Amino acid sequence: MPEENGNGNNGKRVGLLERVKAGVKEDVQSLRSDMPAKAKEQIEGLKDPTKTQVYTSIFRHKHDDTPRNRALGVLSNVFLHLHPAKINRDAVRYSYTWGMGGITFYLFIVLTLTGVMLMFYYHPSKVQAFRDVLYLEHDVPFGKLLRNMHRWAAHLMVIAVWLHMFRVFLTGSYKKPREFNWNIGVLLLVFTLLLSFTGYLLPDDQLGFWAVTVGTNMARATPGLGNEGPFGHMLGMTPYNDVRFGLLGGSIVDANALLRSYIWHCIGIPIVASVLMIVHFWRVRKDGGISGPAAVMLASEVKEPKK
Amino acid sequence: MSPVPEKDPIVSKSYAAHYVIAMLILMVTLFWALWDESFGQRPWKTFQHVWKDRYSAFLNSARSKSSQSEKGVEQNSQYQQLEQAYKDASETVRPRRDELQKQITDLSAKILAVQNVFTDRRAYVNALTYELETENSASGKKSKQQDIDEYKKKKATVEFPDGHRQQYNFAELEETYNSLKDQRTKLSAELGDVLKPVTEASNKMSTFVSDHMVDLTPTQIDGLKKKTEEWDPKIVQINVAEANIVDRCESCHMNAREPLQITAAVMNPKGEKRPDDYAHAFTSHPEPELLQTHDPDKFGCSPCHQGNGRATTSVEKAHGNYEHWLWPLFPKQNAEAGCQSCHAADMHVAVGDVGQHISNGKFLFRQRGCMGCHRYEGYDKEPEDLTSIAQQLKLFEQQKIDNAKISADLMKQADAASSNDEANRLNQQAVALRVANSKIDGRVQQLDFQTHSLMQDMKKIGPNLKDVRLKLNRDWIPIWLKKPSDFRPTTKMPNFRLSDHQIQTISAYLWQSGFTDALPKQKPGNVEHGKLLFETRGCLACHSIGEGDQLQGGTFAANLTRVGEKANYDYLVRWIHNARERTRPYCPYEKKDIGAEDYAKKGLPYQFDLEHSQCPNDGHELQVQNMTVMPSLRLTPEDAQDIATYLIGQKKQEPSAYAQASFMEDPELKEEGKKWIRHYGCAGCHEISGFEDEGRIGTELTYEGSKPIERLDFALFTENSQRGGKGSEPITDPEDWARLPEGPAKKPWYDHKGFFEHKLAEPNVYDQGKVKSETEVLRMPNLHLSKLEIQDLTTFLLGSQESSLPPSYQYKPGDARRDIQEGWWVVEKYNCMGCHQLTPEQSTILMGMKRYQDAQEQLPPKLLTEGARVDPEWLRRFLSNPSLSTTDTNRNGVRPYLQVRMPTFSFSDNELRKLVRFFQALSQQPMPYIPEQVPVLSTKENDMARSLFSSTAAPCLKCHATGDPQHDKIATAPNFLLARERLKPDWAERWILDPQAISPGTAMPSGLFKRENNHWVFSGPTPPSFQGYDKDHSKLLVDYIFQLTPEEQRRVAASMGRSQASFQPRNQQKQAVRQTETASTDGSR
Amino acid sequence: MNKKLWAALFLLCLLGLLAGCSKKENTNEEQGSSPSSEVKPAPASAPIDPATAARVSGTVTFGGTTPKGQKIDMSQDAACKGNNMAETIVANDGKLANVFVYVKEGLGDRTFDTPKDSTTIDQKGCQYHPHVLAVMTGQNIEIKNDDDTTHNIHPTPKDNREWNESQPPKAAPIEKSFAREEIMLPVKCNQHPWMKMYVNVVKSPFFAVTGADGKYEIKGLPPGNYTLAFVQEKMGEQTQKVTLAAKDSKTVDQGFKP
Amino acid sequence: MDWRQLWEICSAPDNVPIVGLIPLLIFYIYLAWKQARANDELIGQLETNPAMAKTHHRKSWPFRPGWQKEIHVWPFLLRMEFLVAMIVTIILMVWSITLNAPLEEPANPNLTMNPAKAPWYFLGLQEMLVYFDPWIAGVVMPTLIIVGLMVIPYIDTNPLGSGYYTWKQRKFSIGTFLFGFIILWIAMIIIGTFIRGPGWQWFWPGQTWDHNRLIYEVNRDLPDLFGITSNLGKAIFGGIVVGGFYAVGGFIMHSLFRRYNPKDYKRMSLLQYSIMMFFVLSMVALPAKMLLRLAWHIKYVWITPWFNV
Repeated sequence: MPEENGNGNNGKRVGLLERVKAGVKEDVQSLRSDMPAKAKEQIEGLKDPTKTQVYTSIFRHKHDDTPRNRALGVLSNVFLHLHPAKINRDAVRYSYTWGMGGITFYLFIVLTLTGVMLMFYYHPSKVQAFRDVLYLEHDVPFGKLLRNMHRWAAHLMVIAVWLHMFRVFLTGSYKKPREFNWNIGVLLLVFTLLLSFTGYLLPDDQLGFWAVTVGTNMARATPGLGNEGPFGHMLGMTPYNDVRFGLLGGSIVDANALLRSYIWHCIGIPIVASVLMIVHFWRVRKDGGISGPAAVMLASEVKEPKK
Repeated sequence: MSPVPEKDPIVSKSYAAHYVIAMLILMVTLFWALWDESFGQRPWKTFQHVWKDRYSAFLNSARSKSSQSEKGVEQNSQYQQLEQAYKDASETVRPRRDELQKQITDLSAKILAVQNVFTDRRAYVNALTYELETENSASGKKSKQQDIDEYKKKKATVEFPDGHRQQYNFAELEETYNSLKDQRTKLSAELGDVLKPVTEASNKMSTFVSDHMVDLTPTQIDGLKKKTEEWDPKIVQINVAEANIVDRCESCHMNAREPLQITAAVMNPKGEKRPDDYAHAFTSHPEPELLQTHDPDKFGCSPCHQGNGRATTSVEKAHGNYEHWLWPLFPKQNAEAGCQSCHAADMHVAVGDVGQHISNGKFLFRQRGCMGCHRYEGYDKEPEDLTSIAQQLKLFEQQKIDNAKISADLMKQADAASSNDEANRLNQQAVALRVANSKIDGRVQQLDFQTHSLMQDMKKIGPNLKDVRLKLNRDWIPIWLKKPSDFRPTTKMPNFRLSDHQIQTISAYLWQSGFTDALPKQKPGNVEHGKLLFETRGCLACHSIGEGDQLQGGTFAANLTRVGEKANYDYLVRWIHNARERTRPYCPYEKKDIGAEDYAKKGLPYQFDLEHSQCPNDGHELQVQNMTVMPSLRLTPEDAQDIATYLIGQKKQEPSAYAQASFMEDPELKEEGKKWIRHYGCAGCHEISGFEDEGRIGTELTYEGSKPIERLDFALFTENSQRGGKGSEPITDPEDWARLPEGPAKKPWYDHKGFFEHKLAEPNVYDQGKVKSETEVLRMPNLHLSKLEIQDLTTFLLGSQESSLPPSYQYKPGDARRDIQEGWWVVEKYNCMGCHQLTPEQSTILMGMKRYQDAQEQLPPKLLTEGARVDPEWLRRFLSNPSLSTTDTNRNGVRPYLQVRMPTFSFSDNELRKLVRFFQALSQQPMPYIPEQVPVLSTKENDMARSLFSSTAAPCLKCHATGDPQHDKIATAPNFLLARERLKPDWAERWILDPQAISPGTAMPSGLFKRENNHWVFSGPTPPSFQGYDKDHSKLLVDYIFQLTPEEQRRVAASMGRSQASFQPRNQQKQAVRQTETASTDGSR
Repeated sequence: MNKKLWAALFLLCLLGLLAGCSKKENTNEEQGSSPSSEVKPAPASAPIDPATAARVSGTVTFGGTTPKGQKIDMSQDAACKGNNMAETIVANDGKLANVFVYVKEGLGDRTFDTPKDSTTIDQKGCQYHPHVLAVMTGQNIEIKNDDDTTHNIHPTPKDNREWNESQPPKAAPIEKSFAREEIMLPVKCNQHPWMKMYVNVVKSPFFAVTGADGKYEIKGLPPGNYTLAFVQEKMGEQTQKVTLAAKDSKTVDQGFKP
Repeated sequence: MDWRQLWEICSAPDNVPIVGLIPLLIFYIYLAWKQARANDELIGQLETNPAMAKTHHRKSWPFRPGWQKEIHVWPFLLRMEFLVAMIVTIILMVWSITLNAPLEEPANPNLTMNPAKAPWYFLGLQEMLVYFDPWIAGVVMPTLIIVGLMVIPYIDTNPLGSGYYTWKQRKFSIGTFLFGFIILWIAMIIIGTFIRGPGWQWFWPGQTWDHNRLIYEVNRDLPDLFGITSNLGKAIFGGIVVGGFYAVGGFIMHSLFRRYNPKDYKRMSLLQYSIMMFFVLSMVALPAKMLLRLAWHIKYVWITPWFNV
């Protein structure tokens, strides 16, 4: 066809107009014949969405209930990747694990989310802080719920951490090879308490103020570093240069303390705790998953190390 | 162990049921959270729904009532006239109006047609012009300009609404457009003019309706109804950023600002007997006038009422009635406490009914001597001011010495300077310093002046106890101290619950430290005359006499029923004659009482008074008066003796019947007494030897209301008061029980109100159950307050808070209102209201007395418009000497015919100024006052005025005093000769036109003049000379009165057949005028 | 929230348990309370039937010696001529004049129309005529000045509005009325201190003032129990109870003692 | 019995977690105890029956050959985790809707709260302030607790009981831990919350917290009881007593530990053994000091110019 449209041997010169006309006709023809076919194909394709490119780009494996897919479901998911594909059959027993580690982590996430939202409304200044809390309580939609959830989740988290530690001790899960992870856990416990403690001051009310005053007054007595502690005076400690001053940014709980408390609460400690948490989880995997429930050992089977 | 199952439970167990249940519960909690957020936390929504129903129902009934009364108004003939006028007017203008309206409609259509084309073309021209302006090359500009010109020349077709077309170029188009628009403007203006009479008539109708309707008109109510019915539940809030006020009170109190007066009863649902909580919440503000001056949009609600304005989650939260809110809603009975947060500087904050409690609380705080023990910002400032002045003086002295030294130095340097320039410069500096010293001298003099004033202003609530030996029956003192209210039930002296031993020691100290100077012996007087004087001179405006039902008189000062049992006659005479007369002056610098011996040492006469108030020893200002507010009534010594004789006879038992109290001479007891006097702070209210500089023993109360509740010591009743219920009332004494404003506690009373009320009802209540030593027990005495007084004081204390509002909210006016503010402190200090009515709602003690029921003209004058009435300079002179004379002082200067006497208060210059300014400001008079010039009357006018003044129809001289003693006996109004100096002419004219409007109930009748041909014409028969006089008769009369001379007055009186007016009164009058003049020069120290 | 809500939740559980039995009681209570809530209004006052109207009359006497009339010194104003005796107590042969008699109690809620005709106070010879006047609330009072001097009329009421108007000789009468009930409302003239009179304003038309013979008569009273009050300006009020049957005509005398 | 007071303390929003903690702890201790008993029973069986030990799956839970030894995380673990998350969410939401986080008056440095209490989880330490100087209670003790927890894996040389609940195989370590956790930590918190009222005074549950209560208490120092007055004497005497406590206590502990825990004793190095001894004795010292204080009102044992113990 293109040949015929050119300056053919016949010498018959086909006008430009003619050629354009023919071309357009052809285009219309193709629209008529191709589009229905393509539409049909498209609809056919939609019948099985798991085969679409979008789907397969997200989900890398099939979901037929095969052992392989079960494993892949965990392995190929960034969030579930914390877990191994398969675990000890009894490790799912709640009576053994108490689920406290998971609950702690879950509460940490809840706290992060509610905390971030609270940060939208809160200014860590002496003038604003208390008003902001009142504002949250009275004006912000769901503000009261938000604050309540943040506070109670924090308390719940402290309890969960304690119970987690309690369980880990009772099942002897700190024993070789998990000694180091136990230590990380102890640090996480400390940071959990510190997180909660630094948050206590933020509403800038009497409760927080005096709790923090009592709490930090103890720092005054740090041996050597507090002005009231043993040897403090000998080392030149005064209320204006001791460790309490460093913690509060002043000799009394005031604007600086509020700001410090805020920054530790929202940035400092969460970052450190998150890093430690990552290490903690990673070590759980590396140390061979959770310790149990393991088969009981008999005293007679213990191999005494050689001296 | 249970048997092992076939299938692996871990793998085979289904959690579907768990999931379903957990999911369901989770959903429920989520919905619960949602519900809580939108309803649980928003109870005001329910309020608004209920409000909508009830308020609509109320408006419906109000609507029918209103339309009924509107109908009533519309049946009024006046209204019908107006309506007729309206109809006539609209009828007259109708043809022209219709025509104009049609023309305007047509024109508008035409304008639209032109406008469409014109704006399109103008836009194109504008775009081209922009290109021209931004074109760089000259040639380009030229060609663009051509384009524009060409375009403008092109014709465009406009199709008018009537169908015809016309072509215009751009300029024509623009012109057509503008001229059409002009035309329309003109027509509209004309339409407005044409319609003017119609709109005016309709306005008149609606004004008439609203003027004659007591409540709202049906149209207004319809507006409210519509608003109510269309209401969507939403938060209603007042937000004042500058004061950090966010008040959402009106989200529930929906009717707070409604224009109708809405009570709980009308918002009650039908069939309910008692208004429920909703009904109470939906009342309108009970004092809408208050909201006019305190616009809620600026002030919010919480600055006055407190509570948590932001909170909307529950009634308790919103009202701030929960544990951790520091500013709970003021209780209803103490609502006026809120006034104090801005009006702390006011002594008197009453407007109509509002503010009586807080004002009375403030008054009581001073009057009952609370400030003797408790500092409170603004109260009893004089001692503090004196201290600060003394310090300033010291500084100035030092500065002067320094300046003199430096100046001498500089001059020395100048003498030795190397160049003339240098010498001149140094000399100038030296001179400048010397000038500075003279300025300091000026300041020092002012401060000395201030000191003089302050010493004069300084008062004590209780009597001077340095005079006990001269004044009192020795044996009476211990009986009195035991329980003052037993002797005198209405006394201000509180009960300190002293032990017998304490009483002995205290009275011993007082007795032994008292003056022993000799008093002049006084002759006995006439009891009958004394009684008459006591009852008529005005003593009863402050003092009372009689007990129980027989009690008459005021509560400001002591009840004198048993004064004969305690007082010494000679002292009493001196006291009545002039209470301010001191036995010995006191020198605060030396801290000693100065006696004749000190004066003798310097060879000075033993004379001390306000003019001779310098210490003979060191030249410091002396306290030369008794620190009492009791004034001098300018009585003759004989009159004073008569009154004293009458009073000394007032007793229930003989003074000698008191048990001998010889222990009071025991010097050992005296020493201990000193300790107890200091312990109980007696010197807060009394002058006592050796305690002149004693400080206050109580806590400062300026911010008592915002003291943390933990700091208020409920002692053993902390728990009880928190729990309330049976047995939580600690007060057991029935007398004190009866003082509690709301009776014995039932509900928890662990709050400021509860603390104050209990403390005031029984000041030692918090000692109950405690084991304490004599010096540890609570010292606050029982003031025998009534329920109402406790309520008022509690209100005052509750309001005494550190204000969280910005300073601009404090009521500290800089203008005339400040004079009013300051004046009240003085007015209430001296109990001016005992005799004078200052505001229409206030009544005086004397007004209520039987004696004056039938003789109201004998009452002291009302001062409702005093500032407008009198010349301020005259007022100052009058206040400093109300007799207006230096010799003839046993009388009233203005109203000699009154039995009751305007006393001499010996006001300091300071207080005189405050009072004068106060009266001027109270009547909205400008300060300073520049007297209006009264035109000099022509002889003819003078004759006319005289003939009117002396005609029998004009009864002026019947009542007004003339100076003729015969006539003045029956006179009931002041002498006209005083008018010129005393009155303001404009006021005088207003006065004679309608005195009842200025001083309701005055003896001066209204209706003396009537309005005729736009002039005030005398309403009686006028003398013939008035024929054809076309000015105000009232003005003529006032001018005449202001020019009246004693001679003229005598002449007139004589012509009226009072030839008795001899020469004597004439002389007296002359004298009086001269005296006034001398008084004025004396007064302006 | 918090504590209260916990308590509420707890109560809710309890309520759920008790729901069955409590329902019945509620309904009973509601039914029981409804009839008692209606309060019976006072019976509307029946119109007075002239046919049954009763009449009460009598004489007021003055016990003891008739005080000598005090002379008033009117020399102050030449225009004041005529009777210059004070009218505080006017008694003739023991008969007391100027006593105001009215029905103080017993008329219930009845309201009466204000009479259209006005009463008059005449100022003649610097005295008021009458000395004691009785009017109904709102009734017009016309005050005339027949003297050759200016008077001012100054009532000093307790419960009504005070006013004080001047009236030159032969001026047009002043018309006034009083809106509220007040007994022995004093009226005086400030220019002639002795001039004094009393106006009695009452809500009912059942009143009278004793004449010089001490007699009074009140007509048209519906049958009933009444309290008659006798008021004298100086000696105060005395009351007597009287029961009137239809068409009764009773005599009630009253004695005053100094 | 003051029920209102009791209710007030228990319902204070920040005390609610502790009120919740008590039943929770009891529940979990019961859970652990049940499993430990089952395991111990199994261990006893296996020890007496070596044949069974060879074949048994060695868990107290039932098992059948053929059952998977390892199971997939998805779905078996994840379904559990998700369920727990849901339940926690429910608890948290309900708690947050019904109970408001406390918010008291704005901070006011001039108004001391009475009692001024630290956050509840530090109340144990605050309670220690009664018995020890702040530098011990506030600094040394928390440090020792942290360090003590961290050294646990390194001094616990017992290889048994790893990964399962048991009592029999770890009597000493579990006993010590329970003592530390329950008695020294949780119980102290409970005392600090519920028992300590205004002025940090001891109020029995149901006793009214009276702000005015005054208690006469003379606290003596141990050296005073023995009439030692000189500072040097006090320092030396105190040092001897404290040192003696560690020496004598250590000896008693040693004799007991050696006797009843010979295997661990054998396994432990000197360092491990002495660290363990130090911590165990310090833990015992706490109640000992409390006893001295509460029963005999002894404030300090060891007084030096620099510090007091």
